[in-house]
Amino acid sequence: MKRTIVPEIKKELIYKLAQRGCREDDRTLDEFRPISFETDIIGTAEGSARLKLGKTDVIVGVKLQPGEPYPDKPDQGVLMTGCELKPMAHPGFESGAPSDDSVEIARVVDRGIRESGMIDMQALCIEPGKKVWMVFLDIQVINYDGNLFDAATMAALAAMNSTSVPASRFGLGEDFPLPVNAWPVTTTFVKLRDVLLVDPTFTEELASDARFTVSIDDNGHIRAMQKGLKGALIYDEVIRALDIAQKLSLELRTRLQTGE
Amino acid sequence: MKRTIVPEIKKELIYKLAQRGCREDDRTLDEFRPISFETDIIGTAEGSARLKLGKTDVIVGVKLQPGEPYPDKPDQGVLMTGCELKPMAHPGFESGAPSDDSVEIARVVDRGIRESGMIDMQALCIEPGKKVWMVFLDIQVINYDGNLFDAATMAALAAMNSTSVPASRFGLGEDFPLPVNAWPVTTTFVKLRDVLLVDPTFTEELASDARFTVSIDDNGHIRAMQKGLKGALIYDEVIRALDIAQKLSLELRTRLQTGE
Amino acid sequence: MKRTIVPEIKKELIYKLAQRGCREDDRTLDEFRPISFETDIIGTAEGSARLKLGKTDVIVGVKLQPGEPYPDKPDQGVLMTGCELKPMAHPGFESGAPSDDSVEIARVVDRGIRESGMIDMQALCIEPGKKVWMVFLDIQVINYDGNLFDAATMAALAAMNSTSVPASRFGLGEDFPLPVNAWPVTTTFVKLRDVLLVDPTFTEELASDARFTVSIDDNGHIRAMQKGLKGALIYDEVIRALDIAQKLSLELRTRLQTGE
Amino acid sequence: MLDEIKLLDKDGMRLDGRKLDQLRPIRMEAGVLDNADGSAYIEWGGNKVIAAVYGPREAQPKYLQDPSKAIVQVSYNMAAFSSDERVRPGPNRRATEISKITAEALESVVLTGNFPRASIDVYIEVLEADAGTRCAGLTAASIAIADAGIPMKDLVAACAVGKIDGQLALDLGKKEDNFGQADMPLGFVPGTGEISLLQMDGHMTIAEFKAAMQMCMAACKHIHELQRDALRRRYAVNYADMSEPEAEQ
Amino acid sequence: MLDEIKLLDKDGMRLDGRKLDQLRPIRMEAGVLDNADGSAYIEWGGNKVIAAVYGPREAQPKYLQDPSKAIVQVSYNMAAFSSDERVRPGPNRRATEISKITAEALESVVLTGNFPRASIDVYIEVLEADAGTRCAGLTAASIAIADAGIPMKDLVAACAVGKIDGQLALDLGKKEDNFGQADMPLGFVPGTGEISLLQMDGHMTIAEFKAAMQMCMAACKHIHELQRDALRRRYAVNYADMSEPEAEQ
Amino acid sequence: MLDEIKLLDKDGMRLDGRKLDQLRPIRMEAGVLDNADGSAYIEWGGNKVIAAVYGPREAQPKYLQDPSKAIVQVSYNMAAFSSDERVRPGPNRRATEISKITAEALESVVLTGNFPRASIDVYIEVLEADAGTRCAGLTAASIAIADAGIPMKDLVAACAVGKIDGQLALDLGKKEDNFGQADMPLGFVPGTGEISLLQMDGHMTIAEFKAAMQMCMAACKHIHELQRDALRRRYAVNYADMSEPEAEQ
Repeated sequence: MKRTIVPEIKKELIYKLAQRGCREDDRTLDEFRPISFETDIIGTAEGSARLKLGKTDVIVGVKLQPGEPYPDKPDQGVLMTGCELKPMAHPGFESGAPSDDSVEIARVVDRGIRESGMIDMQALCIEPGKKVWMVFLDIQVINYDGNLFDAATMAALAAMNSTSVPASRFGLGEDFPLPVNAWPVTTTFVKLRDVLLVDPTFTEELASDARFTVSIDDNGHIRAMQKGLKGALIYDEVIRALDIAQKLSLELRTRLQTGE
Repeated sequence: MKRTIVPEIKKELIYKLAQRGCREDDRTLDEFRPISFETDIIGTAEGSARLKLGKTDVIVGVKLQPGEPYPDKPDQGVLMTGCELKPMAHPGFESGAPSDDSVEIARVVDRGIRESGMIDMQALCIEPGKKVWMVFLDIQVINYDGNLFDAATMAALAAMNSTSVPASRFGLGEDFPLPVNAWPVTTTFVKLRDVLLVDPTFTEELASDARFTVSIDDNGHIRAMQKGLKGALIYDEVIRALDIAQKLSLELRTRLQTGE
Repeated sequence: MKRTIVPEIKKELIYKLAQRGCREDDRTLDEFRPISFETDIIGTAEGSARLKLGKTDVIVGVKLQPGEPYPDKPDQGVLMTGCELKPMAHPGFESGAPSDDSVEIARVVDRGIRESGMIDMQALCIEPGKKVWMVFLDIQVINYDGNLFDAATMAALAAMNSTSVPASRFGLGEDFPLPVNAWPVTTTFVKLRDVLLVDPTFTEELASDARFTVSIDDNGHIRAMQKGLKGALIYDEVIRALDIAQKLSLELRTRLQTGE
Repeated sequence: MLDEIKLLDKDGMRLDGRKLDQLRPIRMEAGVLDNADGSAYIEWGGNKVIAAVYGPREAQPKYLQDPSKAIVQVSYNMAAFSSDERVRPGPNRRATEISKITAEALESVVLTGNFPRASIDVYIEVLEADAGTRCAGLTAASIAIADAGIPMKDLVAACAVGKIDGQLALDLGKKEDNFGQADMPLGFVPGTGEISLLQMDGHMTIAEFKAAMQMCMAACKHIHELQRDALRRRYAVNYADMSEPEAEQ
Repeated sequence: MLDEIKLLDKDGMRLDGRKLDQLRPIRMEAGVLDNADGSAYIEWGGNKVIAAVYGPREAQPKYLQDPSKAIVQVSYNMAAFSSDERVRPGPNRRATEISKITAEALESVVLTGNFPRASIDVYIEVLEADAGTRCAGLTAASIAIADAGIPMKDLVAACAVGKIDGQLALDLGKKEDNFGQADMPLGFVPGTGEISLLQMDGHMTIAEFKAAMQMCMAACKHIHELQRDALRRRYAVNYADMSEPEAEQ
Repeated sequence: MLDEIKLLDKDGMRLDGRKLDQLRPIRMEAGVLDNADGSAYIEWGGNKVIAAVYGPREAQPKYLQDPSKAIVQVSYNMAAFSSDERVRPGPNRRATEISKITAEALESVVLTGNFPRASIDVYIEVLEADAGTRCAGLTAASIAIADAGIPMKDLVAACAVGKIDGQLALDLGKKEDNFGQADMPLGFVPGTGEISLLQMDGHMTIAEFKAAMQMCMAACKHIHELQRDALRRRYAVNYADMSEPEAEQ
């Protein structure tokens, strides 16, 4: 996105607050913003969800169609994850080809889903080596206020869980629910000097030195990680973050599964 | 195209003339510029025409080759219309990907032809669902002095009417003329404040508020319409334009059909 | 590449030297810079070479895979030559789509190989009209100091000659060496006013008016030529260049074939 | 266009039970996005469309700037999942044309002279498509511009009229669009009587055209009411938000 | 290149009845477009090529400007319908190379030093292709630059010579090009004896090359005459245009 | 990821005979290119990677300039012939992500504040790929930046640790990467204890993660030694180059 300048004084303020365990929106350092979501909102999609994380607002749609498997995985469905950060969502987003930010988000969301075995990809094989279900997961950000990694992942989970494989439309038997085996939830931290915050807002992201995202599965195990931004982390910070993420992921997963 | 500035005084002059029913080139408001055209000018094309409308100079070539039909129209040929506004034709045209102007022209010409049933698309079916004739209609503007909608449509009609389907080259029987059923002629108006002009020159286009194109078929019925530019029309103006277009289209069609 | 300015005084110096038969690096006008090369340097390629011509440093890799022949040459393999002038190799090279310089180099190298019958293309036919070997020759310039035409051609020859057709990997019988029939060596000249130099450095290229490349085969015959740059040659200069190229090509070919 | 599918039953009712001059259900909401200067969401039959407006802001790159007025730039896009067949991301010719005519339609009502060198950037995202997205998009964009506080002569209201089984019919659905004999999207400005968008394809006599226009202009007046309602609700809500705390003091 | 097809009959005549050193019919016309600063049209055997020139005008974008002279930019393009197989619009590697060498050939004759920071933009559109389009394009472009009134040392004339059935032959046709043993396009400046474009592929001995060059330079001199005729006719017509009204006064 | 292929033998040795905590052979060389301001070449198992650095130089285009510090731009690219399947030239999503995280990892050690408005441009070319190219690329880029004389807090050393047949294993090879249960590339700065790159995919418990980090940080310390050796050799060679002529005087 376009370079956005945060005045030093603002950064200093956010840091000073964080040092005292506080944030501009009165959250604690380990607290997510309010989450709300709806599924089955797009009639033309096989699965869909709109999820709000504070003011960050994301729509995910899932489309399926038969296609060819990868040669090295002849008996598995194919997952394709796309993310578009359109200028609608933020004045800093630009038109045109996907930015490297959007590529990173799509790939991190994709890895979280893929590596956790969330979807039973073998159940999406139609005819080994010839025909499998292609799952197109498209992330559309309509309002951006930070932490797209977690918002997009949660929206993707909700959408996948609401997805029906449109077998009958393609003369391939009866429709069936997309086989969801696991719920890999990500938790994203930013680091401001020596302080870690979860679920950063846009302003907190701009004030931060480093970003760290971890995907935790139903068993509390790590499924994917991604460090970002121009600063570094130290080992103890990563361990602390994993600890917090383990706790928060339990809560987030329950909210997604129960829809509350 | 690049922003071209017309001095206000020039606009005022054109408007003042038009108010009195006059134009810079001594035409009446409802009069087309001289039209001349030649067909079969490109040996490598299955059909072709070069048409001059005043100083606007357009070449249209038609190529045919077998291809796959659209799934929802398994027994019909496919028409693909392209338009390139190359820098050769006007200093305001730029190199690179087709501009939105050229896209609009291609699509309006295409709609006029398609919606009028000009070409018997079912006669271009070779094997239902598998193989049909693909008709590539390419519009090449070599000199631009306004009113490409009408010039390109007329050139396209002339080229289509001269087209021979190259069946023998593809081992598909004998060549036959492209089955032309109808002659949908467009008439384009521009509006300067409260005055309507047909067949605008480039300068008249720049001085105008709105543009209106209507495609009229052999029965005097409407087949396609397109309003353009940043101004608006009122209902009475549209009705008046349709009236004029009905008359002019008769004349234009005859000239195209008789080649005079 | 980006416009690079050579001060007039530098050009003058190079020309004055050349007039006296001298060059900045103490070569004669008809002398190549030191050449060294290694083959089989890339394990993932079917053939490869790295060649240094003075400070110009080029890597060529050859990949083969089965594919469809061209319709007009149903019983011949297909050669595809690519060249990338990446910013790694010179501060004047830019990122993005291949420049017209890199296109010209790829096409001249390709023509030299293709037109000399260097590769027995019919021996690369697997099943006439259906399946042939596609030969991808990719030229990667890692340091640029002039005369890429000759450096890339020599690296390509060395790489081709070290190439093994990976038939067994595709279940098409045993691997066999790429059938190399001929060694078309190019010699490139630049012209500074009235003087011709072979194997120009980058600075000599910038100081020159015209460039001339000729590909000479094992019999001393011409297989391809390319004049470049904004100046012109006269007939006598071309004849003189051909004469020199005939002699030099013998020497270059021997060095490539013997690896010394 | 094929006529073989019956689009009207013997009582002249349409596939979805509508009468010929009846609109599909429409729901509009203004001010649905936080970052955009103005925004609107519309559900119209099976269409779901969101519009966002940024501006007036400095037009970028500079060569786009018009020293005498603002430019209006529209980007109409179908989301990948908005259609039965997945839509490949990126521009295509249809979207390019719709963006162009929508920008022109909006430019005819926005008081662009107030903002020299500026750009008013409109983003229309079709989340779900069911025939008539360009009208839904223009209608929503109009609300979004008003929501951004950008002065306009009036709102543009848009609606299509078409021909099915030989009869004029308002606001065609997807099947009606595919199998009907004509479709004519109209952008209408009730306050001034101006036509700011007009396209047609298919077949209409002049008499049919006149009748179609009357039917469609009447519908646009109704849609215009819905647009104003959406803006009133938006305004009322804000007003309530602001006033309640005061009441507590 | 295959030799199986006989390209010469027993009397040494070519498929189209030409002798070995005979050109195809050529027709040139200067000043064929209204907007361009200069233009030319050429029919050469089955080739139909149009060339337009704009400039000298300010080079854009600015980083292209050379403070000491004008740059020449050429865009060579084959129209979609110019070939038996439809040509996909957009640049390709062949067109990129031809544009580059054509620009270089023209730059060697244009007095670019007269126009610092300017660009001379040449557009070559191949309407119908039948072997030899780059020579036809360069020949036409040369006329178009002269038609634009841009000072040149001399016109570049271009022609190819090739080898068919082992014999040198001037100005190859499409079949001769496909099945011959060599093709060598030459851009020649008769006034200065300069070679401004030279390419070759195939097989030639040095002796053959020398003979080929003689044959081709002679042909270029003839083409140069045709170019000058075209410009003379253009000038004469204008003169007539201008003088007639005067005569009427 | 499939577990069916045995990646460890009964003695716990790996396919290529390595122990679980053993690196593949690594060879590094600094200063391998003439034009680049700094460069490095690395062979690491079957990986062959070259890195070049230009800069600090003025960032272009200007809107990229940061008035307070230099930006680091990385272009990671796989050569067409670097893989069993030919790699199509041009950017792809994987390369885009690797370029981004590599730039971020380098920016954490480069003293960018010294060079406002500048760009440090890093080009990483994978000539042959065999799992672990991003670590090899980051390691080489680090040397190349030092070779360019650009001040850094310390070199970044990078290495991956993974899980095969349920066991943690250092520096996965291609088969291990394809059939293992996790892969975790780490960019580590031994001098400060900082983690400048960290990714993971697969499956690890927290306990495994801790052990993996210890194993990988230790390996990075070793790699860091190799980097310093490469720079020392480069420096020594230059020193010899410079001193010999002097000795002759």
